[in-house]
Amino acid sequence: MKILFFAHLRDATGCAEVERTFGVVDAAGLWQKLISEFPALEKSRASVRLARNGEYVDPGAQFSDADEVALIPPVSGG
Amino acid sequence: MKILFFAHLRDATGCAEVERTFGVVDAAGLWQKLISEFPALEKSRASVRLARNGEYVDPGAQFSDADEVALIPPVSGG
Amino acid sequence: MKIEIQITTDAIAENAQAGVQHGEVGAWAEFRGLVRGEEDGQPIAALEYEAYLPMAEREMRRILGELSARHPCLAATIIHRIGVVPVGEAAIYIGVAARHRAAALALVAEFMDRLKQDVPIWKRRALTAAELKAN
Amino acid sequence: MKIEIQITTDAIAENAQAGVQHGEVGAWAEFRGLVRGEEDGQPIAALEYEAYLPMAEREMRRILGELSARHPCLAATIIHRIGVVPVGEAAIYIGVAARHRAAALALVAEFMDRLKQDVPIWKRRALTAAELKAN
Repeated sequence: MKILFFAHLRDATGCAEVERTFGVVDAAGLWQKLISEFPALEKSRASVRLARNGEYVDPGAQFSDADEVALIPPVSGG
Repeated sequence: MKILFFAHLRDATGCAEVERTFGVVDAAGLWQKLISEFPALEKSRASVRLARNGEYVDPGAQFSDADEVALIPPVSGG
Repeated sequence: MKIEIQITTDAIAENAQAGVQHGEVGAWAEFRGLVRGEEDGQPIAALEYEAYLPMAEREMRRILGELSARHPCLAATIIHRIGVVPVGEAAIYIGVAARHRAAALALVAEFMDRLKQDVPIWKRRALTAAELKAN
Repeated sequence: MKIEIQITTDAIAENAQAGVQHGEVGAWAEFRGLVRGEEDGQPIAALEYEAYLPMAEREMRRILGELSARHPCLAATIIHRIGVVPVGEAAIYIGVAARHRAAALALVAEFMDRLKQDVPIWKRRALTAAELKAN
């Protein structure tokens, strides 16, 4: 699974993108793995939306190792 | 009093502007005089607003011979 | 709010500037009303507009003053073309500069509504292609 | 609705055309969001924007599709600039052509609201004059 970080999450994790093998996980499982590796993500969790392959996901979504997953902090374009 | 006609009221009266001496009149008095001279104005009366010296008037307004009075049919700019 | 109003028989320039001040302006909203190729279901080549000039300008200024109290903006430019306006060209232009977008967009939309209710300007007649050529 | 979307590091042209079709278009609404000279009360010289590119474009297209069902328009052009955008220059441009003004103005206003909620683009940092010069 490719995992993308944007904006201040890049500062929190120290990287823009990581490749990980998590198997099939739901959002809670994904967060648990990410936070155990990057504890600084914990405080952003409530405000971050997850996208899978370029689309926001529904709450029940599953993520697999073939997916590109993005952590989307509150946007500020325009 | 200078009286201005616009849009289709110019067709109804055959002129863009007339000069008349009416003394001091209210809106009802003005309409009575205008309709007696230009009967074709009658059917536009309900949709026409009156302006005095370049501003729409309140219902109780009086008009005197020093005023420029305009008959404003429904506008269609833009 | 800085206000500039023109009522003119000239074509409206492609990109009239709304007195935008470097650094202060965060939002710049513009609207053009263009003459469409049909009127009441009939093909037309142009519309002819007529205005009660001093009152039209005064009304626009009054409306802008009223609206800017609710929607604070920095500058507004209005250009209304009168006389013959060919299809595809602009009869009205409004450009508004503001600190924030909500005020700029609201001022543009509400000004256009008020223009069409209160400003003494009229579509006087539609011209066919032959009438436009002869004009 | 014809849709054109660009996400680019280039400056946004002064007058991008919204695919306006002669005779059919009665309303042409445009909005530019410009970088202001201060951020959180501090003077700045530029903002740096970052985007999740394919998703940002896809989201904009999705939002436009959703909005145009309620506000029928003929064409929309969106340009979002990314990278360093100096004060006074546009970070976002939207131009919408429609038959009628209400649809064009509503599409512009609602698109901007949705952009600021859903499209993955971020103001990454503010640059001072010295930082902009060194950039």
